[in-house]
Amino acid sequence: MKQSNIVRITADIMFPFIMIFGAYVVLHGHLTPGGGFQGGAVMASGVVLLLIAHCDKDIKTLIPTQILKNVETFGLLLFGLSALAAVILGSGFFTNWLVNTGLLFGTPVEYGPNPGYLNTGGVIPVMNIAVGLEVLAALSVIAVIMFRSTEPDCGGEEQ
Amino acid sequence: MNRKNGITVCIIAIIAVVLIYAQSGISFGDPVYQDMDQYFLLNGQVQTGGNNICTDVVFDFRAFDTLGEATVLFTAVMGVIVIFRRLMKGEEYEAE
Amino acid sequence: MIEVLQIIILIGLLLTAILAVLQTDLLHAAVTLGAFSFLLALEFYILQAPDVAIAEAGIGAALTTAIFIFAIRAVGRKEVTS
Amino acid sequence: MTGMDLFANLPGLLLAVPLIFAFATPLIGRYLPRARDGWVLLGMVLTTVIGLLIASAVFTGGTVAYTFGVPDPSVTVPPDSGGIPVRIIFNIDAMSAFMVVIAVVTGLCVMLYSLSAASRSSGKDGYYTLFLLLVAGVLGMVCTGDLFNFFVFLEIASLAGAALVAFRVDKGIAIEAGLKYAMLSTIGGLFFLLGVALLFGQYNTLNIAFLAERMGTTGLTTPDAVALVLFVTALAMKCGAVPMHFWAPDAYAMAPAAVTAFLVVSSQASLYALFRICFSLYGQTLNTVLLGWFIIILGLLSMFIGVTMAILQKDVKRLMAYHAVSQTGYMLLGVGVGLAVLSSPLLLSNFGMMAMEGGIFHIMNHAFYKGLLFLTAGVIFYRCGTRNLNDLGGLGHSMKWTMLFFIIGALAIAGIPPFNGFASKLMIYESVFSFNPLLSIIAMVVSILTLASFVKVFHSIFMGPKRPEFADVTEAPLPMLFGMGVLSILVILFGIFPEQVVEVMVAPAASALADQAGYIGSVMGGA
Repeated sequence: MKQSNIVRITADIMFPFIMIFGAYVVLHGHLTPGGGFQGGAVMASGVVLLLIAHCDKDIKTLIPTQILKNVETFGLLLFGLSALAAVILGSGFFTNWLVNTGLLFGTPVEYGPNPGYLNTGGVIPVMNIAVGLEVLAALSVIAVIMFRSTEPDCGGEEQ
Repeated sequence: MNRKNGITVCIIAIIAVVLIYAQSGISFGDPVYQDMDQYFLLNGQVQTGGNNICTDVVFDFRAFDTLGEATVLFTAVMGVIVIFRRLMKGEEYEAE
Repeated sequence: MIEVLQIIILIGLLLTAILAVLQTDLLHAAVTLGAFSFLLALEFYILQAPDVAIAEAGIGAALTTAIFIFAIRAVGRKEVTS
Repeated sequence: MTGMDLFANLPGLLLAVPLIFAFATPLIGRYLPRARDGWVLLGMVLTTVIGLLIASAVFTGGTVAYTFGVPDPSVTVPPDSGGIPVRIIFNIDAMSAFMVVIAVVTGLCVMLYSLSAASRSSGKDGYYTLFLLLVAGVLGMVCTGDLFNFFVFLEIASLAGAALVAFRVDKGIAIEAGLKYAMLSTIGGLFFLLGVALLFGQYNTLNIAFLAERMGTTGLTTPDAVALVLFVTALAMKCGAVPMHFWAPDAYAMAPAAVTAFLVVSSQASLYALFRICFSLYGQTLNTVLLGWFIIILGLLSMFIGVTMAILQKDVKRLMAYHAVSQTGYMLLGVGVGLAVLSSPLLLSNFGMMAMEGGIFHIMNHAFYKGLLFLTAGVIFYRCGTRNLNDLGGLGHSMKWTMLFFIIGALAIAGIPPFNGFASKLMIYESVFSFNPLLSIIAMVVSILTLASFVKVFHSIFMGPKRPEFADVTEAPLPMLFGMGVLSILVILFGIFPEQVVEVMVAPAASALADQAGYIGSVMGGA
């Protein structure tokens, strides 16, 4: 099932834009609509677009499953440990320990409309990035595994 | 086959009617109680520092649920890896 | 104006949902389901839930359709009724 | 609060530890495969220790309410919120602590057993990860005081359970059973979510205690009633009560034996949630007599149909699965009687509390002896490669310990003294007899049928001459024997000292379940 050149080139051109839009949604999760889940899903749809456009064996070197799995684990551990860090710092599990400290993401915010400052939100942006990585990798892994194991001619090959 | 389909349609119709009847008891867009929503709207921005109240709720007030949802996704991935492991690797596999 | 748009979208939702069930070609059914998700994302956007709309567009319209298509590639396009 | 205070954060750590160990397991399995077994065992042991610490704190000091995401987790209601809880709260009362004890003890035994049982199969990283996730899901389900949070953990437990049921992928039928379990779980989960949505739309809160309080002031509305129907349907489906039990034999029979032993606990977590919703959420708002009778009838049907189907089975694990359905009926019967007389303090103190204690005690006993039985069935399959009763025979010569453990489990499930099944069944018979003698007689008849069925199984597996095809069958490996041994010691101990167990754990659990005002008070402050 090989796609035509038009599909392949369009997918190649679209891919960076999709990834950048997804990264934007993740990074601005605490300011604009969206967040880790949504941005991660958008980025994963970019990966799936590549997968569909390049229905051949090259894709194996392009999207290595093991790296995606490691990214997924890293995202989840970042999420869990940033929540656990609050316990180590002497407060409750999942406390927002970075907010209003003046450190990274720690600028205090006034109530009411404001232009939106990136350096706010405490652990919310950290968790957004963690979930973004996790969702990107998890949905891509599911798609890649299903893609490879349903491929009529190359099912059952080395991973 | 046709009779089975008929029964299925009847059951779905009954469930649908019951659910529509149930939710007609709740007024849309005008809830009786809205104190928790008001709390989020008034305090969310200052307490968590995020302008997007939805994200404040999802990643601060109910962050534990979000960890749970991320875990659901992780579970799905592990399930897919486990179930497709034979198709992926073709390795010999012994039971239990 | 927004009501008219909403009515059109809701009718479209109903139509795509019924079509997705009635199709015997599984590929057509999967694509119809993708269209359903896209309309649902629009509806969420009109109801002022952009967060949900982005998630629905990403997961429902793109990823689920892709995974359905992978599965259909393995099992064949035609629904088998016994 | 300054400095690290682990003891105040135990309920959070109870979930954090298995989740983080599970997240890291694939990484460790990939890059340090030798350390993997030790890693997952360490995770399970830590979880067990934390769970037992929490349980002892609850049984000695009363309900623990833990709020996520605030500097001081014991503050459930923010002072500036006007008296409403806004965050996720774990509300661990004696009943939850009781379930935590069951989950961690069974989980540890099953994990020990798995270390050798899974040694021959591929995909071990996935197996251990999913197992830890299943444990975390069950622990979350029994600890949480928040309806949506419960749904999230229900999903985790369901998905992990479905993947583990389908674990033996070389058999197509395992995939089918896993798919069936996943479908049923998804339908149940969505029913539950619809019910949560109906309640949230009206009361604008997800906390069970606060929902109960608001529902008490408003009275039962139509959406509340529909939500109750949805909850009861979903949870009865998940715990395998009879009209919706059809997934249980397939799933229990096809899963690896260790997983089956824990799936029983997972089903019981759904049973716990059913009781929690009937008592703590709807308790005073509803006519509990009707609901109580409904649960009693569910229980009777489960008992009777489960045991009659079990007698016909040829597959050891399928047979045991039908017995699991049948034993769930006893729990439903006991607690259902308690629910039916909940509004009458006189009847409640006469026999209602005792019925509830019997039903709740039976949850723990069932988890231990049924886990033990499934593990022995797993050993037999591990050594002989078949589970068909007609092909087995004469194993008593070569597997003496396994035979002993099987006898202990079988006598306990049939309710023979001095094993733990007798203790809880006696409580159920006595109290249900004062409620309605007929119910008690049916329960006894089911027990006799159970005994008959297990005599048959015992005879065809262990008795008879030594068969040539099983000539080189030897005793099970040591970790497996150890896991089974711990469970059988518990079965015997609980049978010899039932009063002490009832006094320390079961009676507080039953009174915590019946005491809706106390449950609300532990979150909302005051009583």
